[in-house]
Amino acid sequence: MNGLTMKRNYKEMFKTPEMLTLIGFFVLCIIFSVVSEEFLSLTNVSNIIRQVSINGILAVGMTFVILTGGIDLSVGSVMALTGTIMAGMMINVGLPPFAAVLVGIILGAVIGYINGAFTAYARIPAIIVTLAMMEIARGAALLYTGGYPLSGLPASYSFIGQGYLFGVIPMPAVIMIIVFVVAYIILNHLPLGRYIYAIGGNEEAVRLSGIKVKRIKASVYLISGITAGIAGAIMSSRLSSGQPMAGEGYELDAIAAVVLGGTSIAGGRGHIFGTLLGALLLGVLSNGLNLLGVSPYVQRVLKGAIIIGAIYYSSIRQKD
Amino acid sequence: MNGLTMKRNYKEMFKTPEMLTLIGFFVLCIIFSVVSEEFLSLTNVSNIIRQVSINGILAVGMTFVILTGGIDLSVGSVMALTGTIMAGMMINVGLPPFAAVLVGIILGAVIGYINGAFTAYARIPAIIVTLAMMEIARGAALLYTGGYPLSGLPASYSFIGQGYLFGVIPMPAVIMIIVFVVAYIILNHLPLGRYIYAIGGNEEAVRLSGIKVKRIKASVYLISGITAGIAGAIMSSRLSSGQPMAGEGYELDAIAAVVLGGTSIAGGRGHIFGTLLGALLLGVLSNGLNLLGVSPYVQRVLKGAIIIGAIYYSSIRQKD
Amino acid sequence: SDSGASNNGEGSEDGETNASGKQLKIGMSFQEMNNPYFISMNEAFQEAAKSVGAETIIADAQHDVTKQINDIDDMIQQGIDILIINPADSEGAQAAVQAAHDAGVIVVAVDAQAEGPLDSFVGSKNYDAGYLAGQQMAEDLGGEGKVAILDGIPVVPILERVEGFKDAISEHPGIEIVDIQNGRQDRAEAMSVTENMLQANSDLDAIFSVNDEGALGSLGAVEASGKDVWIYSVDGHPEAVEAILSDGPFKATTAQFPRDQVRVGLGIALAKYWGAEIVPDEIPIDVKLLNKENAEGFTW
Amino acid sequence: MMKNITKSFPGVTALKGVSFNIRRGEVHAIVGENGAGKSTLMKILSGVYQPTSGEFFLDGRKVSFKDPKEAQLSGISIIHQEFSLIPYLNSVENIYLGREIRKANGLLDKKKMREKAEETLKRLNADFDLNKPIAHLSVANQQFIEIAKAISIDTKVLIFDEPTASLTGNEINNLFKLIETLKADGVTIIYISHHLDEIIHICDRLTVLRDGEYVDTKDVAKCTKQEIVKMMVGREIINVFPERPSHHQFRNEIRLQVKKITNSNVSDISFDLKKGEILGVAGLVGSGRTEMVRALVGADPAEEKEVYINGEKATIKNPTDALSHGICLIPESRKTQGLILDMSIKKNISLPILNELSNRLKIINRKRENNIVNKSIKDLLIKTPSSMQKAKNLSGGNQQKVVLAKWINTDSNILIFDEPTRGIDIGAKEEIYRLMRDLADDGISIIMISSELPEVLGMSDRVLVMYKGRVQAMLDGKEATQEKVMHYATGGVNQ
Ligand SMILES: Nc1ncnc2c1ncn2[C@@H]1O[C@H](COP(=O)(O)OP(=O)(O)OP(=O)(O)O)[C@@H](O)[C@H]1O
Ligand SMILES: Nc1ncnc2c1ncn2[C@@H]1O[C@H](COP(=O)(O)OP(=O)(O)OP(=O)(O)O)[C@@H](O)[C@H]1O
Ligand SMILES: [Mg+2]
Ligand SMILES: [Mg+2]
Repeated sequence: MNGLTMKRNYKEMFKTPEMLTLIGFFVLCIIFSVVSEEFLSLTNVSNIIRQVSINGILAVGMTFVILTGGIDLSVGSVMALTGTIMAGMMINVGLPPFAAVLVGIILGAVIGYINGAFTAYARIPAIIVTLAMMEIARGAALLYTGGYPLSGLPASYSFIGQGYLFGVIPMPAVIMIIVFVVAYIILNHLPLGRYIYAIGGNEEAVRLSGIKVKRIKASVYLISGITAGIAGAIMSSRLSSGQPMAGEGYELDAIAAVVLGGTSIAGGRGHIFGTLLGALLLGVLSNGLNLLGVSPYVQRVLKGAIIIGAIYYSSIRQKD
Repeated sequence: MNGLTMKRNYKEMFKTPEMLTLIGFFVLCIIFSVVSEEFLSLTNVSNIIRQVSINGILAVGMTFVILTGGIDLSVGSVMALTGTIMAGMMINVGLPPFAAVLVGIILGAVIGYINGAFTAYARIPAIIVTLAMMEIARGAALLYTGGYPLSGLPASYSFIGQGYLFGVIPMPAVIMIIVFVVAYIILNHLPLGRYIYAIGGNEEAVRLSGIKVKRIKASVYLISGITAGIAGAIMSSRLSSGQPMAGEGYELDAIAAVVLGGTSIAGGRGHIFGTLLGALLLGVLSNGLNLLGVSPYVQRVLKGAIIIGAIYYSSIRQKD
Repeated sequence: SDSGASNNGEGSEDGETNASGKQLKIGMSFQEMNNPYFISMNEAFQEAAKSVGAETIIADAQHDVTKQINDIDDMIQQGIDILIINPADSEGAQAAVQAAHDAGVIVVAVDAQAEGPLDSFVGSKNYDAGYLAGQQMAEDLGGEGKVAILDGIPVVPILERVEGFKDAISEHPGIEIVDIQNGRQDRAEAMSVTENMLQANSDLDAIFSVNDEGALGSLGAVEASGKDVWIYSVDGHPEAVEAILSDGPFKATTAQFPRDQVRVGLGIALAKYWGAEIVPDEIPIDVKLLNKENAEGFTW
Repeated sequence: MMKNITKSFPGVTALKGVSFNIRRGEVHAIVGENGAGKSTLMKILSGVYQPTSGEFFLDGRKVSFKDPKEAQLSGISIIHQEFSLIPYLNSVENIYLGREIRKANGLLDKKKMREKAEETLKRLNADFDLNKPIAHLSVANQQFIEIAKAISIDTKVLIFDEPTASLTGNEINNLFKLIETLKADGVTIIYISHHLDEIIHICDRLTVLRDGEYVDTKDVAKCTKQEIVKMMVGREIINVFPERPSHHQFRNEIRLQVKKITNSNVSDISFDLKKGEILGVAGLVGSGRTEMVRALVGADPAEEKEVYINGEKATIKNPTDALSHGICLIPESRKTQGLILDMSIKKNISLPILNELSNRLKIINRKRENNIVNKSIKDLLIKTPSSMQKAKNLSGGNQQKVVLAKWINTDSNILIFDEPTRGIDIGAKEEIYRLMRDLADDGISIIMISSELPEVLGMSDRVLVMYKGRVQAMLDGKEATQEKVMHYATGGVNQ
């Protein structure tokens, strides 16, 4: 009996959505490395990770939010706003990079908290609050910069987005990995993480357990604001400027990474490393299609079809 | 007792989300008509309704989808694709307008059904399926047109988007109202409508009631595809061309209209006329801000702030 | 239909080859590919590349400069020799230009300037484009009237056009700019925004749009309103030319020459590739005002 | 001690000035019909709701709780009637939700929590896989988690709101043993149940509520079951179970024949069902009764299944097919399977029959709908201010009645009831039993799954006993006894 249960668990593990994304990911990698010889080269792999990092970081915050059953559509705009503010702090105010980044991340946290407060305390649907915030943050970024990108960043600042650790690992990738590890600890080894999962599972029950549900719901948006701020730093450093129009549509990519990674859009279930996989899968997809020289229009069709096909294939496997 | 219940019900009706959007809507209208004398002029009112119509029609389909607890992110792209196909049918194939529109709407329905099939039968999260479809349809529209807008539509075609009924009511508004009335009848007087609400409330209970849940879930996406097709016809007629890039970001506007209209994003609760109100509110907002000559950047901030403020104000009223 | 999209080189045997004996590879990264302007640019690019037997790779940044950087990283990975970049943003593209340069790729920007170690830049005189349209408008209006600006996505070329236009208008104290709204260079958006502008300013005389897509949207709104409001713009879009010739509200547009920009750009890049040490840092391409008198027969 | 507690909800006053005392260390029962206000009162005591007016005292001190946590800190815990567990978390995570044990470095001490949870569950004699998300556990095991959650805190007052509604035999005995131990430890226990036998068995005193009003408090030892029932319902109920017809008018007409239903939970189930008979299905929790009927109606897949209706082979792949063959399943969990909580009672009841209520144009005939719904509300004595009330605002028992109404209106001739009286008061039970018997007398065939043996014995024409997913025995209703059924249900073979 016990042996049977064990076997089932093992088999079931193989059928978790993350696992399926993992399979999809490897299948894609194998295909691409067969048809394109550059694909598995060291520089290309480091390219992919670097390309994935911004979406990956945004997707971490999004995972927290989605686990509670919420959504954050403002991440792209908040990233742009924090990025331009960081640039402005360095260029116009003369703050050193470190301080400027801090200001930007704090701003991201504050905006996130505002999202959270309206969602959790005022009980306005997250989708409305963050859609409104998406417009507000975008407008603020445009107002702050007058529409022009802010350029003239100190040379040292480029390290965050363009530098390498030990000369090989791109800094954005390093930052992304740190963010994932911190998220992993929060979600799996701290009570906060438990509560986040629990709220997505049955909010009323969590409330009955005497946990301050509203505070936790607010906090996930705050976390998402922080990750948007971190992404803003990488973005502004990579682009050597504060771009008020950066990040349009990134919210959908981040959501795609989270859901591809197996997190239930209704909340309560999911895994942060699934999100990493989801982001990598999306990154490999566009990188591979680019390397194969597929036409941009066809790429869009293929990208959509491959995502849907991969998930469909996984879901069939899941059934049998 | 009975009198008391009546009174209470009456009071409660006043606190439904639709009602609150209605209040918000009137408050906005009053403010704008005080500060801008053009606001209430006949031509401006007809402008507003015309401007609202595309979003309103997309939001009708979105209401069906959201009521079942789903989401359709592909509406903007599908609108663009059907619009370009209609244009292509008239320009390259030489179909008469009526037939071309029919082809486009059928295409919309087919795409919607594909969304629905993957969501309902293959149980892939709607957000993933329709996000993928958003890319596929956009890519297809670009491929079909080669990136160029397709122009040279027959003059008679302009009636749908630019004409007037009885010389005063803009045709898009007429079409929108027809769509809303049909939707109202389906949702409130047909079993299908009940099932749609019920599925959003508790899918398992509906399934055990002997109702073909999957078929109904697929059908709401089909409906959303049809409304996207109708919107595509209006769009291509208004612009006298098939625009492959039309409708970017329209999915979010449609969702905003639905949720502002009081439909629960989790499904099961809402009202189609709430959606109409939501769309009108958004339309009045941008029209009014434009009339006041507010700077475009400030407009974005204000738009976000007003949406959030209106809903917040309503939700406070709802509590007391 | 002609997709105008990439094809992986025609592989002509006696084509241009690089040092290692491989075929010459040229990458071109577009800021967008949903506008006839860039599509004709791509056509000219493909033709020119084919005539030297080069393999081409193209990418569409969809207005997202981060995507553009990623696309270019991937091109470098594929071993391009020449990069023609049409930057989605001048500052933002810097990392890509730098990376390409570091990889020994010759980089030429077209249509919009890019920061970083460029080999050359070929672009329209955007300031002039706005200025010329403004001059024409002022002239048509007889130096008197109320006008509005239909702005677009805030990138340098667009901002320069607006600046040029404003400067031209400021030379005519009788003309007042009464409204600035953003049509996002999108036909549908521009149409709605124009409808509202016409409503807000019942005595409006003319509108300047930063590009023809926006202007064509405005045209629909103006025609529907039955008002006599004139439209001026920048680009030389085929539909705009048609509208100008039809003697409607669309009065003039300052034409750009996308095919020539890319031809000149590619030419400079090839010169560099063949060993030229001195090439011009910047080649401004003239723009040409098109009105009813001279628009006949114009095409990109 | 409670004084003048009143609680109003929109449209309903659930409690009207209730006052009584509970003594330290006693087991105090609260009884009353469905909707009498029992759960509401308990929710007030445990800080879930605030009273509209009135106050209460703990150990002589006036207390008021803003939220459940405050109540817990004062030593009052509750096991809710409707489970409050997190479906995707596992047992340990659920038990320690909100009271996680941490290591010195602030991280969760998963090992320690697991050990302590195992210890607690051992006290309950419960044994199952602690790593599974609780959504994958049976209802009974979920109940254990609820109890474990409450007793793992240091409590002075422990409230059980219908804890046995989803337990059977052994588990109930375990629970009673546990209550004895807790009582010995000086814990005060408030116990709500519709099973008067249980109350007589373990409670010291009982308080009766009726329609939100306090009726009386009595020593259990000093009153009979009849007296309690009378206090609750306001009238005498002599015999809950309707008379079984001694000679069966349809005796030999076989309506349904089931052969070899097999899937992952049940194997090789075959039986037949006659016209106008009530077939009781007994078995321990987890014996696969629910799984069998779900597979039968196509709610779950079956690897093998042959169904004959009136001798003709029927293909049933999903509940829709089942309904079209006149078979319907009234599911065991009203909240997750039976009701659309956000919809009105009316729309819930009419859901399966909307097509019949529509005209040729598919438009729903509102008048017919109202008539049918109002009739059901009257027939089943559903306590509600109007048919427009949302299902979620009804008391548990009344929700169950709405579920029954929904299915009875479908005019099916094979009705499968899965735990039809779970959480229903004795007065309403009587109605439901009579209703079932009337249906049977009209020629409708009924399968009734129940974990209450008296119910199975009192109602069934025949009894099917299940054990580990198989049919263990088929007994004649009149010959079946408690002993016999339990013998088979625990795996015994022919005596
Ligand atoms: N949230 C609520 N909103 C409106 N009415 C409610 C709400 N909760 C309970 N009620 C009403 O209050 C009354 C008492 O309900 P309660 O749940 O306390 O009954 P109960 O005695 O526990 O019944 P049961 O034995 O069926 O569980 C019922 O009429 C019920 O419909
Ligand atoms: N959601 C589930 N996932 C996995 N296994 C389940 C699930 N639900 C039930 N089971 C298993 O199926 C078997 C029978 O289930 P169940 O306990 O529902 O039977 P039952 O006889 O109907 O009892 P009852 O209805 O009284 O709980 C058990 O072994 C149980 O563990
Ligand atoms: Mg109760
Ligand atoms: Mg069961």
